Amino acid sequence: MTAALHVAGVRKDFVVRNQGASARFTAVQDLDLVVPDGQFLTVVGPSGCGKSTLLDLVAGLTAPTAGRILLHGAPVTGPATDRAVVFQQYALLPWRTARKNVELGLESIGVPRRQRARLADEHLHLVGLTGFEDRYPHELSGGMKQRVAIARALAVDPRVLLMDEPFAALDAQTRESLQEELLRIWRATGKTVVFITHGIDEAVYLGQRVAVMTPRPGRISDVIDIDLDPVPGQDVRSDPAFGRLRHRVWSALQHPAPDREVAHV
Amino acid sequence: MTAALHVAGVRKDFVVRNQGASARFTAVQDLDLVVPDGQFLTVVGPSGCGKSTLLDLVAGLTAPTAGRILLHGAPVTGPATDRAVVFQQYALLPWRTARKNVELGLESIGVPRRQRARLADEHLHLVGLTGFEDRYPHELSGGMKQRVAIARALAVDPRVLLMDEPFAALDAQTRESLQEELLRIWRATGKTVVFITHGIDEAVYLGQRVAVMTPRPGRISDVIDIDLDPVPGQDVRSDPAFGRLRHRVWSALQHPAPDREVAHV
Amino acid sequence: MSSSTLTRPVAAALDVAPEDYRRRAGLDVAARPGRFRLAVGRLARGSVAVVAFAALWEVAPRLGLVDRVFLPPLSVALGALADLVANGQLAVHLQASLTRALIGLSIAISAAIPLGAAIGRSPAVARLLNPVLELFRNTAALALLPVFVLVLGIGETSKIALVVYACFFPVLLSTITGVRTVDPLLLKSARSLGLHPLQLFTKVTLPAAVPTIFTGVRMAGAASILVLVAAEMVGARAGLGYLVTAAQQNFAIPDMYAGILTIALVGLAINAVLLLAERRLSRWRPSA
Amino acid sequence: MSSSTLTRPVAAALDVAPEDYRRRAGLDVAARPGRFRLAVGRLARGSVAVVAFAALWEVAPRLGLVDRVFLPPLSVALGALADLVANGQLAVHLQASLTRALIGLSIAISAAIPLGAAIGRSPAVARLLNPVLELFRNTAALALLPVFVLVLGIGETSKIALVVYACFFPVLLSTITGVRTVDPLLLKSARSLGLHPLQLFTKVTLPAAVPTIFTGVRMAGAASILVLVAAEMVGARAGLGYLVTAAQQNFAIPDMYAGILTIALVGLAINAVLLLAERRLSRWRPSA
Amino acid sequence: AGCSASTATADADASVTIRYQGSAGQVTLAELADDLGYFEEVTLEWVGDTTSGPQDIQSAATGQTDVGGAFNGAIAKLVAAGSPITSVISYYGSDDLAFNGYYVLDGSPIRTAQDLIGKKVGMNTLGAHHEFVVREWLAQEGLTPAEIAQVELIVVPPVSTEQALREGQIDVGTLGSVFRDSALERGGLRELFTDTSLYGEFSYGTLVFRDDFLAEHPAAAEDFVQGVARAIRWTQTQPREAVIARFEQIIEGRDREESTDLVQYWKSAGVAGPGGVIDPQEISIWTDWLVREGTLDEGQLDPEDLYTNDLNPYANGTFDPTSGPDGEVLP
Ligand SMILES: Nc1ncnc2c1ncn2[C@@H]1O[C@H](COP(=O)(O)OP(=O)(O)OP(=O)(O)O)[C@@H](O)[C@H]1O
Ligand SMILES: Nc1ncnc2c1ncn2[C@@H]1O[C@H](COP(=O)(O)OP(=O)(O)OP(=O)(O)O)[C@@H](O)[C@H]1O
Ligand SMILES: [Mg+2]
Ligand SMILES: [Mg+2]
Repeated sequence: MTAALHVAGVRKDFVVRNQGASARFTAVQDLDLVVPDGQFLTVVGPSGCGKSTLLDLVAGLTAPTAGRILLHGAPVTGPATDRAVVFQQYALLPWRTARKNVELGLESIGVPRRQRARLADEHLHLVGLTGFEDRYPHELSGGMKQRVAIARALAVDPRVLLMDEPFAALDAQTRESLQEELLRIWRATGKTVVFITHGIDEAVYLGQRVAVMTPRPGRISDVIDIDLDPVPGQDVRSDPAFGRLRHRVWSALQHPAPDREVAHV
Repeated sequence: MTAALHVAGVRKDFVVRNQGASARFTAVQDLDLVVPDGQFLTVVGPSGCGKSTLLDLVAGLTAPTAGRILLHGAPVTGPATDRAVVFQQYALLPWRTARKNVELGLESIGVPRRQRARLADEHLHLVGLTGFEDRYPHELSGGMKQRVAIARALAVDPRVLLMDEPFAALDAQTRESLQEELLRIWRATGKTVVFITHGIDEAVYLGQRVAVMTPRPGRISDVIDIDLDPVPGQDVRSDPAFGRLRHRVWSALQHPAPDREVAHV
Repeated sequence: MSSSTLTRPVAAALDVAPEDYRRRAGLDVAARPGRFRLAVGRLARGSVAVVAFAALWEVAPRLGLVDRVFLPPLSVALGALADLVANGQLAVHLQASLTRALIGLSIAISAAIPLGAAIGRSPAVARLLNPVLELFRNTAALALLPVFVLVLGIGETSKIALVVYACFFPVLLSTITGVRTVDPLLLKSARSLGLHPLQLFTKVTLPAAVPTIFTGVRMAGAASILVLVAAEMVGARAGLGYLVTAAQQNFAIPDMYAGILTIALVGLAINAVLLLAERRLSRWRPSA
Repeated sequence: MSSSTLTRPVAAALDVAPEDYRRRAGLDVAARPGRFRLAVGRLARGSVAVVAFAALWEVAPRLGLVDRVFLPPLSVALGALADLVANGQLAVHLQASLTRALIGLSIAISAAIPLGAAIGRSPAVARLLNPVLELFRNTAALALLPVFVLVLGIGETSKIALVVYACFFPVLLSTITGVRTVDPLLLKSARSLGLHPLQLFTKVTLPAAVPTIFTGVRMAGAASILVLVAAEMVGARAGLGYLVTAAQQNFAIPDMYAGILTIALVGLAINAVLLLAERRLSRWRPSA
Repeated sequence: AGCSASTATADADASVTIRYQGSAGQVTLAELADDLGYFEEVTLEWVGDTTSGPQDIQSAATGQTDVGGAFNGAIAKLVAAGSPITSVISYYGSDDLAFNGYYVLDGSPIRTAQDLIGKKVGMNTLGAHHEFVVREWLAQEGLTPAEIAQVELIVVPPVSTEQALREGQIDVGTLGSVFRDSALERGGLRELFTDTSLYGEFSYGTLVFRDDFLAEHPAAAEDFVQGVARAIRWTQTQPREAVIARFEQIIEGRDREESTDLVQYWKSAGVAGPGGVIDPQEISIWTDWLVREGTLDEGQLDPEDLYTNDLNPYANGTFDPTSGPDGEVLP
């Protein structure tokens, strides 16, 4: 079977102007990654290592400088609704209701109005927001906004769901409840998910596999299989097996320089 | 020895206007808490349970409706520099440099200009920001901003340091490095610390004791002693002992309703 | 508890919840009940200053504090206003001015928004046009009144052109700001959903810029009346500016004040209408 | 790797880094090197439109597209300007106008900021004063010109009063907004550090409001010139508005254009000075 | 070719529309002529009210209107600036009934022209009648140009002149018509001089046409001038009450939302001689003056080129100069 996502030898350079001259800055290099269809992959790595760059490339929002990205065997040439992205900051249009926000992607592919509304309501139901269809984003809590963003992404029926630290801005309780929700939806829909996070706990808790990225230039240094099967309502995170896997990821992340904070002003 | 902080039977009501009439809303009730001098106490609890309300009361920013709050035996009557607060959102004055921000509290107690600058630089050094004294907040990373806020709080030489989710807005890596930093500073200065957090991991990692708060109305439901001694550079969080303590706190938190997210629109 | 000398609690003041908390607490903030009663009460309190001002205007001339001939009591001015309303003159002037203001404002808006969007989106266009726009923007509209009259004549064209000129820049600048400050993340996410450039503009950029643009439109509304008053002093046959000037020249001082009062009311009305429109278009925003 | 038909990479375009990324990357954004060369280049490109405009002005009258008498070529206007500069007249007019504008602006600022702060901080004061302020704010300044002249006479007082009137409201409104939008957390944290109310105002509220206030001050700067031009048409012996009017009435048309050019330049200069002041006061902000 | 789009238009029955600016609350001589039925080939079109003579002739010169009127000195300046216009008839001036006076407060130390040096004189417009009259008076009284330059001329709206004078904001106020009458009623003012005291009965202003209008519509221009001339003659031969009554009737009939208060103060058109015939001296005096003042070069303008009386029936032999508005012999 063809992999859902195939990233092969990808490099991405940015032009940065410095000392009057333009310089190339290599954000990611020699990036290889294969995600089988239906898998939940989490990507973890320090700030600035190129996680978002990778995601933008897969989303087709930017083009790689070298290498190739295949989605179900076909090359990525730009954004399309076979992939959908969920961003950390929700990125909902504040002047649209929840329903209208979910309809946005459907408008771009020309779904008729009636059907749009029906599809939107279905997906809002899927994320547990029935009854909130006519709320504006400012009338929703952070967690609810992120649910809308997830519904919006799912509504275009993408084969791959790309998520860039979607829960980082939420408080711990809300985050945990959304994590469970996401796993439920993933199981229900069978989508391929690429989930980027800073949090080791989150990566281990959610992922079937955890890809560890290291910076300068960014590449995937380890891929760790997670053989936990979290059961809702149980405190998996306090389980010793969880602690062991967590430690493996933690160790894989320990390569880079310790003084990152100051160096990254 | 007199406790550093003694909260006894405190209640705090707010007036909320609803259906045209004013109603009382009791945020915290029957709140009791004793923090011995020099202790690092963490307070954990779900969103809206009254953690910030408790902190504001101790800081003297609001007055309790009933009950008493004693600081080293003397009643709290308003804000004063025997306590200092660090907030989640840094709350730095963006038009002041790091040094000038640290000087703010010193200005209020009338420290002469020369001495202010010296004290500010000392405390910036303490939080590892030597060399960044003249930077404006927007020129600092989130972690550095929070360091400045900590330096500002320490500069007035408070006996009690109050921290309201100070690291919640930081990314995981930065958060962990600041946690270690805070423990170092706490050991170096011997201050009493009341540290509020959403995160069970953070509460267990930092606190000598973890106070668990439950909502409606908020009160301290459990106080759990933490007998770990985290060593910098070691992955304590993956330790099975950590997992056990984590689970105890997690269980203590399981009382309240599960559907909080939606209920809290 | 390692208790000690417990003292009496600090004053048990009740803190009033700010809106934010009420919203978090799920209380309905926008549609507050008892709204009508509140509004009446607020009106009464708010009127204090207005009534005081009116009383001063009425009494000062009567007491001889100011010259009655040149500053007649408010009641006299209101009487003149009533006469102007009754004999239909006011309607004529009002219509003339409002028509000019509206046409001018509409032209300015329909020209400034596309140009502003172009400048806001394209640094090249911005670089090309900025200097000349800066030059014009900083040229007081009234200084150009003689030029407009010379080049466009004394008829409607020059008056409307002056209104257009005065209204153009506030709308242009606010459009540029509005378009430039659209959250790039919104654009990025819309792009990731497959929206085409035109869709991006109509569905994301423009709606996002509307509140900012409206600030400019409201400023333009005020500017339109301001310059119109001056423009109507030259070669006009109707309009509120004409009314004030003609009354002044005919020594009909109460009529002049009636005209000024009308201008004030028109200003208030235009502002209120634009505010209302703004609110309609911004219902999605948290009430301030 | 479960490889498949690997195709050529998508066009290897290099995306240019936006400022934000350059800042994150630790690059010096403000003091970009090659700044001088860039500035010259930008000037050259920016001038295209200005030069085109100047050329049009020069050529159109010469080709008879417009009446030379009433719209003389730019060179003629510049010649008149040079004469006015040479014989010292321009300095007189400029000084008269600038003095009035500056005095008026200063009075307006010093009155509007405290009042705005009071309104912004106290809902009671706001409720009391809002209606009457709304009434005045929406009364076009120029409509009041006759009243100012009647009540305050034709001297400096009425002109400066008109400038004050026109400048007052932009500063007032921006101060109210500025004070109201101060981050409550900043106030809370300053309070927790033991600052007293007065310290809170001078050390937190006011500095936080400065950028917002400055927007209003810049609008006031533009308004001051605008109304001054009109005010100086009455009862003036000097001033740029007087220059333009007198030149027009005496059919010294080139002088009139010279006056208008000067007004444009003064507008540009005032705006530039205020922008500079704003930048000085806002050095702490990320460059936009 | 070269004819501007703003040129008067001829309508169906060959009558030419002449656009003009009026004056709020007043009846212009052209409007009177129209009302008296003196025009045969001319239809008047009111485009609005003028704010000053210079503005009025500027509008005529730029083709916004077809006819405009101003003080002769201003006309000379406009011609000097290069505008092709020609005066065709006098339309205002001063006599014992219609004049502008220059007033000081009773207690003022100002008595002679010399006393005006460094003082402020208020007037409604610069560059027009009032300014020239003051300057001419000062010159006639022997002040040097340098001294004259020290007299400050200030624009004051007529409605504010009395007040400005009484409050000491100006030292001399120019008052005419209703403003003069009402100010004098209140008392406390002393006349310094009047425009009549300069040249006696004298016409100060003329109506002008653009030269291209004269060339294209000679008949209409002639019809217009004869109508206005006869209207002037009519006011000169009718009792004041009759003129005022006619003015009231016109104002009420034309529906311009005006009051008739102002016409009650009408006393005379002030035009010297019958029918507004232009006296060469009424033009040359100002061209000479502009030369003296340095605005014009010697010989730059021939006063004779500035005006024509050829269209005026009281000058071109149509009527006897002493006859009435219809050419009839007056009793
Ligand atoms: N458009 C761009 N121009 C220049 N440099 C860029 C650009 N986008 C990203 N970079 C740089 O590439 C590197 C990777 O950035 P990226 O945003 O992918 O990191 P990340 O892993 O997502 O970080 P974070 O965890 O903070 O979101 C960084 O050094 C960043 O500064
Ligand atoms: N000023 C206030 N007026 C009205 N209600 C208030 C006010 N402050 C707090 N509350 C209410 O009191 C309760 C406790 O609020 P508090 O901010 O202390 O919670 P918290 O535990 O800090 O929550 P979080 O974790 O979200 O910061 C909430 O229900 C809140 O809505
Ligand atoms: Mg990222
Ligand atoms: Mg809180």
